[in-house]
Amino acid sequence: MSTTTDNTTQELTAKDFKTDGPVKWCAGCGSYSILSSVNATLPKLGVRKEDIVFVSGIGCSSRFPYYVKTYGFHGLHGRAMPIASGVKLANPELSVWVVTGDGDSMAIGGNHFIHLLRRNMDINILLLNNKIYGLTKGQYSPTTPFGSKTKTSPDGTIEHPFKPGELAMGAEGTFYARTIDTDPKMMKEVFLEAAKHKGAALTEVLQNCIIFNNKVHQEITDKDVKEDNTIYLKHGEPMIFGKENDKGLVLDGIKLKVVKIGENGITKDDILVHDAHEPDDTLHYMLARMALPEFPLALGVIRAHKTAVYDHMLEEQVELAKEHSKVKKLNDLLNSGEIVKKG
Amino acid sequence: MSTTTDNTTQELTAKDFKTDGPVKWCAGCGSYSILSSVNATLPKLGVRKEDIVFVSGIGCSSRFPYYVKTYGFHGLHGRAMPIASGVKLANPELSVWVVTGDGDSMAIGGNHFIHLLRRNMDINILLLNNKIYGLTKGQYSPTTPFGSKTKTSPDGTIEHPFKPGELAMGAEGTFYARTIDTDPKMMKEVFLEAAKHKGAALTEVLQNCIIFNNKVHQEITDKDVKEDNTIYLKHGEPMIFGKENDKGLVLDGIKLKVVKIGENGITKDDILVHDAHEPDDTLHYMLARMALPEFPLALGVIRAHKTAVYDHMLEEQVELAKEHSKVKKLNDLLNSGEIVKKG
Amino acid sequence: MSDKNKVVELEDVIIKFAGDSGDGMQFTGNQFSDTSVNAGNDLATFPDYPSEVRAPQGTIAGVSGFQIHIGGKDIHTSGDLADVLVAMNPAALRKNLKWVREGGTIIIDIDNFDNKHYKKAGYEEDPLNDGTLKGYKIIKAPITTMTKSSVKELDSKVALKTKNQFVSGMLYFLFNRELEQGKQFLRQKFKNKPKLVEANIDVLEAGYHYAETLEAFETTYRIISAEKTGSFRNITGNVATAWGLMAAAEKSGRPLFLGSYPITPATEILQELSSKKNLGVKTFQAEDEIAGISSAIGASFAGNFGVTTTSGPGLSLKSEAAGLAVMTELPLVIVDVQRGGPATGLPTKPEQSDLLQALYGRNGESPVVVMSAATPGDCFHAAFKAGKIAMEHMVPVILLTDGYLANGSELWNIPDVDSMPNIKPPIAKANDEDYAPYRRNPETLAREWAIPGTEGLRHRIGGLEKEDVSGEVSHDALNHEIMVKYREEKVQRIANYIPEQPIYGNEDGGDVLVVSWGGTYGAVYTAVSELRKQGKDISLAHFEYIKPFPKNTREVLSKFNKIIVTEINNGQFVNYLRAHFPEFNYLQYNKIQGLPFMIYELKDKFNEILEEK
Amino acid sequence: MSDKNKVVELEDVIIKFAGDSGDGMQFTGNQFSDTSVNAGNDLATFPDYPSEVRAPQGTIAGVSGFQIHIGGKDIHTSGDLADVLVAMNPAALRKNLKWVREGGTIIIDIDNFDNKHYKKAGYEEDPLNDGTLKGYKIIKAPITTMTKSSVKELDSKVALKTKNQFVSGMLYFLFNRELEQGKQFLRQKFKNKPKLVEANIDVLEAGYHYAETLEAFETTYRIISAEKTGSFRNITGNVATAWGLMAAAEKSGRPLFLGSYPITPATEILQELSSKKNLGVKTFQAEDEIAGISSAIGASFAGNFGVTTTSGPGLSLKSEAAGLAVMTELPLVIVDVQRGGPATGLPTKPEQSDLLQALYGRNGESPVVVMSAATPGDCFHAAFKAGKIAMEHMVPVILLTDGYLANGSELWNIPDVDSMPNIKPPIAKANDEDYAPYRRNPETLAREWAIPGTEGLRHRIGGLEKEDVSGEVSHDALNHEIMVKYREEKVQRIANYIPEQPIYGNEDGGDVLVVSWGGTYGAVYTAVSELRKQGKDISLAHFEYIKPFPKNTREVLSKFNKIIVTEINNGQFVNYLRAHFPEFNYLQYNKIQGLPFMIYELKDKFNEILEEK
Ligand SMILES: Cc1ncc(C[n+]2csc(CCOP(=O)(O)OP(=O)(O)O)c2C)c(N)n1
Ligand SMILES: Cc1ncc(C[n+]2csc(CCOP(=O)(O)OP(=O)(O)O)c2C)c(N)n1
Ligand code: SF4
Ligand code: SF4
Ligand SMILES: [Mg+2]
Ligand SMILES: [Mg+2]
Repeated sequence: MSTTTDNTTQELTAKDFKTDGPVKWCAGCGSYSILSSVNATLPKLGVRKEDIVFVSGIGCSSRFPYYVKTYGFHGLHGRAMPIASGVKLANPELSVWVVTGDGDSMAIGGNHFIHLLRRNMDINILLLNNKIYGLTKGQYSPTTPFGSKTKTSPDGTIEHPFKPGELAMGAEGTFYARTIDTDPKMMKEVFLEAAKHKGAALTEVLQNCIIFNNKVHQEITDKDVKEDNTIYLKHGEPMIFGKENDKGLVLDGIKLKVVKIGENGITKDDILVHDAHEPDDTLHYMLARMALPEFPLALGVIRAHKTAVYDHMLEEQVELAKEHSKVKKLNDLLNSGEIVKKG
Repeated sequence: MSTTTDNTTQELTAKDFKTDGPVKWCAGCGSYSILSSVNATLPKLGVRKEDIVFVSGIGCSSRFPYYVKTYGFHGLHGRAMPIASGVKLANPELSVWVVTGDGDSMAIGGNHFIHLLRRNMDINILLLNNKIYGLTKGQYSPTTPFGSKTKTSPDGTIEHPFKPGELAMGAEGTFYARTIDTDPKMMKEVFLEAAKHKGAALTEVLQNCIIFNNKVHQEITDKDVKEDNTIYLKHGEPMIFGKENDKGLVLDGIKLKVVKIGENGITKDDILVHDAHEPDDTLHYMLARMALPEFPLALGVIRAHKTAVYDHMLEEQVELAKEHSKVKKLNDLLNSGEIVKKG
Repeated sequence: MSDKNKVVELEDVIIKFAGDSGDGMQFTGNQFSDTSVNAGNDLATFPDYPSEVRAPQGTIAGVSGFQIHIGGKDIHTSGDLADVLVAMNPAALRKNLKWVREGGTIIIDIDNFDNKHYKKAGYEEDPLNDGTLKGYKIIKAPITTMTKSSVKELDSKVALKTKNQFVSGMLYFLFNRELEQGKQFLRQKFKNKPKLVEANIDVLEAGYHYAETLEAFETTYRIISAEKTGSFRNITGNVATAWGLMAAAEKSGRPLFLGSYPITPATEILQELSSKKNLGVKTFQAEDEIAGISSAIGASFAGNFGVTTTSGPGLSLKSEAAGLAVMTELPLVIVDVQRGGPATGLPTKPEQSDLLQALYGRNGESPVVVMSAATPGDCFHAAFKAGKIAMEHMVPVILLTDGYLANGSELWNIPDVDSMPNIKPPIAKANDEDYAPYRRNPETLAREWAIPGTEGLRHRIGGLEKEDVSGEVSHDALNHEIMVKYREEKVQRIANYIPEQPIYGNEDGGDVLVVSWGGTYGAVYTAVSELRKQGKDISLAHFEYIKPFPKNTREVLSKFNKIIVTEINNGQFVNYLRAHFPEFNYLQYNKIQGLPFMIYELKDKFNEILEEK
Repeated sequence: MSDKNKVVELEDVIIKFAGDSGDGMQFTGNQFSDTSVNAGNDLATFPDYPSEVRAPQGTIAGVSGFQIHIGGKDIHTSGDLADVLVAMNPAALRKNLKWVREGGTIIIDIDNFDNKHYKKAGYEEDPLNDGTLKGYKIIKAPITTMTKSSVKELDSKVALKTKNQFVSGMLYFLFNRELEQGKQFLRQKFKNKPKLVEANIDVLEAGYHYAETLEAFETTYRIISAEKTGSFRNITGNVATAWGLMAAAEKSGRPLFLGSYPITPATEILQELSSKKNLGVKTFQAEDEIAGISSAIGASFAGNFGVTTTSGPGLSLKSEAAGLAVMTELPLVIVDVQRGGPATGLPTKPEQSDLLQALYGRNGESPVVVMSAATPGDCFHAAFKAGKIAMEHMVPVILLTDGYLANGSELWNIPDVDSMPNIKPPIAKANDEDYAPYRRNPETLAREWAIPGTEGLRHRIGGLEKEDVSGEVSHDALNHEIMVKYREEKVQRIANYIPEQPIYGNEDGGDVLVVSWGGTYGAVYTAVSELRKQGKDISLAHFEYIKPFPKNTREVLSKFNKIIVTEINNGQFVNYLRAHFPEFNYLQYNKIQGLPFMIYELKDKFNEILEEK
């Protein structure tokens, strides 16, 4: 993200980003807690509040910009990413955030999604994944679990769902994190990491749609199973999880395996240590694809790889061209090359 | 692909699929040899010639349907895949082929591309990857190597290119093969494998555009380096390559490594054996991403995983619904539920 | 039923249910509709809900409404002003009061009329005491309290969800309905939840008995039943559209394929058809609108009846591919359920503002057939006709409905599919040696449909200009001109196959001709017919076919002194008429408020014109 | 220069170079153009190449052509019929013969005139001997042989690539050009390839000397130079468009951002601007057209001058997002370089058939400004004006050019950017406490441009209907009507800021008024002016502004007895005129052949109308 700092902004708080009007999500919608976590993160960016822009598409999740007191653009269904790209390229000093849904980003907006990631523009994407079309009242989305009965799949879906992290890596994505609406602490940590990443940062937030897809994430949010069913990955730390903190991930050939520390001679030192910065994304790809029941679901920053950023490179090319060219104004161009003067 | 067989078709030859009119690619274009390899493959499908449909978008590569004597549809730029999906779902007995370019499939058509793959419709996609927009005369495409100077990137591109195989796997693709226009034998083998695969079969054909991107593939086509720079993967065979057939691939942790047989005690048995059918795609993903100079480029069928096919499932749902419903005609529906008769 | 009460017979009545999104007003509305149908009434309904899935409770934005117009005579709209308003909270009252007729009855849940709720609704004063409600008959029922006390055994959240049945009970009494029918509806809806059925029935009965003992209800009403004969059902426009498309499939022998992407207010067509696999319907929920139409074109190429459904923004996205269907001359029906624009606009509000886009929104000279549906039930017939034209003339057809038709319902005379006309697409014959992809039927100019899988007809089509007859790609200059004219002429010739434009009223002409099209029919027809009953010289030409025009259009227009074109937009059809029949003078009446016409507005306007000299 | 020859002075001459795609005819055409500019001629050119990148050698489909019209007087088109045709093979001859004037000179490469080539070209007989060429002056030059023998040292493939220079040499002699200029051109083009320069110069000289010794060329010509004064350059429409956009950026102080996806014939604008980073231009080659326009809208929101460029199919795809620009009231220029439609159509051929799409191709009531450019050089001014309107009125503008303008070139009087008008966008001021996103300038109705990064102006915009002034999302009925009318009225008021519609000819009116728009200007103007010279009562109103109309449009139309509207389409502008000025009677002349008008066709038609009583 943009690093513009401004001393006068150091005292910003979440309140500075709260809008006055009513928030129009259903009571109990998972989006509320995501909103507060975002509002709590923004003051920590060290960015002037007028330098922040939220862009969205259409969907319940895409109403987000109305509830964050920054510059905001509620775009068209699926088109948040190219709109945001235009904003960022026009003014790379801005901190640009996209908020999108699973339908907005991966159904109609799928193409823009993969292209933004591969271009590695310095934009933060918050993908609120409720695995359903919320705003249009309950049709299946590209992330709806196989076989689900929804309003448009009365006999069960016959589509293999996308996994956002897997797709992101297939599209050369440099940053991928996953978190969940029920864990504000983790959300704040992850959002801040995403904001700090230079390049396209995709954060998938598992979000509950209480009306049309209630409890789709319950296997990982229910208190009693949560700790056994998820692993919060942190760069540099061993991949340990579980209620008793006694389970870990190891490699078995090129497959991951869950082991129990203390059993079969396994010690803490045998457990894989998470390296989010590794350029080769093979392990990140494996981690992002882990699924219940065999594996815990990976949360936290799974990949954060630094590489060339589109908007930085464009600025450099422009600067270089300006520096090296004798053509400084349009008049110079118009009067260069094959010209004839008469009269 | 559809398995309709018809005894009367057993004597089909490539000639049956040759159109009469002129083929309008530039002299020396890599597409010619791809066309003849396709025409040589079609008679081997065991499918009636009128049951084959070629669908394309727009681009040099997308002129393909004009040159194959089957049913054909030259669609819109980027839209071959949804058109083909409609054809296949309307009549799953047809053998449906999509021919597309790197721009057609991954620029404007990127969204349809990833969705067709994840849905796993039984369609064969031939992606002619010349890493450039040919028809519009030489702008960079999503697969153009980073830094390339083209008509729209006079200062070099600043985009990280897609790798079609990597993207396909990120999109839950079940079949991915790569081959090259200079190797008709391999093309024919690979096209036949693709045709046999039940589900979406993506075959990337590296194709030379002699006019706008000549020699972009030369590192792997030049006679003297070809064998050292590529590896032809075959299911069940060890991953050995090189002029002397003495190099191989092994795993080093979760990274691939090139080794020399006979050196450091390495024997043939140490070399990885290719398993294209393995459901877990981690190794396929790694193989698809191998790049020069460290690794040879992987050719052949890299992944061929059997799983539920969209069009089969749809047919099943329809059959089941027909069987179990008492509503057999529209009149039954119109007169079911809350009806009042008057008069 | 208590017989101490007076029972008054009514010609028709308009009831509006309004409450929070969670108050179940849509449910109650549907229950009352069903019961009314069974009671033999004619009816029309219209739901009106917020564009947020659930807007904040107690606020104006969160009010969900359902209007129902029931009667004995022909009912053509869901009605202008309500005779009875049910307002579950102050916001519901505040939002709807202007739509209640003077002297109307307003039933409120008095439990929610307190300062907290007033504030949320934006009332500064107590509306019950500040004169706001002067001239209305107010019935203050403690709906929440009574509901809770009738189902004490339930937890209070669940209990509150049955409040709507208290309202139902009251209305069943007020309109002398059989309570058993309401119970039956509940048994049906909560088939597998006997506990819910029981609780709801308890509350329904409680409401009924409360009303029975209430003094305010000393008069009750009976709505006379309709005189129509035949089989009837209550149907919404979207369901009728879905079924009409299925009818076209069945009568043509071509399986129905729908490629679509959900969008308000068109989504229900996709939903309805996705549950009709038993009748061989295939639906494909595509990744976007472009894939939706493209898959439908592919399916048509492969011999299915290809259809795509959408609303305005989706029609924009389909523009390019619609042009491909024009060029490839394949059958295709595009249903556009119009909503307020531009851009995302007013997603849940009806409007007629996609007409020009339907006519012209494609690159190049790109003619398509444009039609419209008049009422919810007419959507069935319009969709059938669209399919018939598309398949028999090998042409894309855009069918315009709108959010008002789509979600509204009416009592619909069930047609007999067997006696509907057959559809005979020009399917090319196997091994026809003379087959050429762009050979045309000399009458219709339709090319033949040569379906993959057919022996001896292998050919290639696409979006590049085609050579006449052979269908080869052609850049020839004169050929292009010929083909452009063929495509236009093919559409124009469809005028030979559709009925002449009817005039309701003075067929031989007269003073004022009202011109309308699409979903305004009910209101415009009612307004004109009421004025005619008053002896006014006014007639109506309601256009179902927009491109091509019915053959006698010029003649129809020429017969009247004044022409007034009424539309829910800024004047699109009127400009289209001006371009094609510039010799006439057109007046126009437009409303661009995301709302249907009120009958009284139209009558006022028409009277004004009738009086002008 | 041999002085035994007679030198004749010519007012103007039309030369057409035609050969295989690989024969370098575009190169030779450009070389001759450049030299002509330097020689002080006025000129206009038009290339005409196949839609395949390289169609099969020797076939009609593979012929690539380049027409150049050079003269002393004002040259307005690339000309009707050629005075000189260079035909490198029989296909080039066959395709172009009908475009050569009677008595014209045809230079052929006799080496390619054999049976093999005849067959490929589709000639059944030898055209040199069957009378086909009667009435023309044929020069049979052994171009291939002579070329090969002049560069014996080269391998024959490379040698053949220099054939075009043999042609150039011949023409340099025929038109008394200085050979040095041709050499200079070669040195420039092959800057880093001295060997190529040398070989090409050898062949150029060989051609020149061959012509010198050729008896057929006993007469040579000198084209008189133009009388214009100022600085001039040869410019194509696409380059002029790119530069005009840059001018708008420079004069507004807003950096230019182009979001675009390549498409014929618009791609060169993107290509040109992608090399202008030195002037601060940012280009973004998007993944598709939708991303192109969306990024431009985003860039405009962020304070850049956002532009997107495309052709017809791409404009279709941009429809939905264009509506978003209407709703968000941001500046945006959409350049549509029109080509033959519908669908993929005739991708390399010009047509004017996107007009109705530009006007109406969006959902809802969605008004935009629509303008057109008249000549290649005028593209600069039109693009500048489009940018000025977009930024000063906060509105999307669609600028229509076409393939003929885009690829054609003309001698262009270089403007002085410093003396062009400034552009003053209504940029909102930091910390303006009264700022409201939809507060409007009372004169223009433009809202203010509040640019992210500005202190005190944080706000949110989007595609849902907006409340007047505040810009909050609003579903209010009356507000919607107000906003729909504001958006339309804002566009209409632009008529106060553009010039009145000029009449070329009888400003006070007369018999016939020709009406045209866009890229037909050159031909229509020339035809009208030639008829006027003959004393005919005919005038021209060529429309640059289409929506809104110039204020005096009705008045202009009312002054003439007859109005004839000429267009390269099936009658789009004429129907638009009928809808808005239905009181007039319009004749129309349309050509839909993917070709520009010929001056003689127009004159024939106009004469017909002049004679009708
Ligand atoms: C062009 C277009 N097509 C379709 C729609 C209808 N639509 C609005 S939101 C949506 C899906 C929303 O799903 P998602 O992105 O997952 O968001 P959620 O509501 O679940 O947060 C759809 C189909 C639209 N507004 N515009
Ligand atoms: C809607 C639309 N946008 C743009 C184009 C222009 N266009 C045609 S083909 C093409 C790119 C072709 O590239 P690729 O798919 O790689 O095919 P190739 O010619 O290289 O085989 C483009 C941009 C078009 N025809 N239609
Ligand atoms: S419908 Fe679902 S996602 Fe949308 S606001 Fe309600 S709970 Fe949230
Ligand atoms: S431009 Fe390139 S890809 Fe296209 S036909 Fe020519 S060589 Fe082949
Ligand atoms: Mg969702
Ligand atoms: Mg390509």
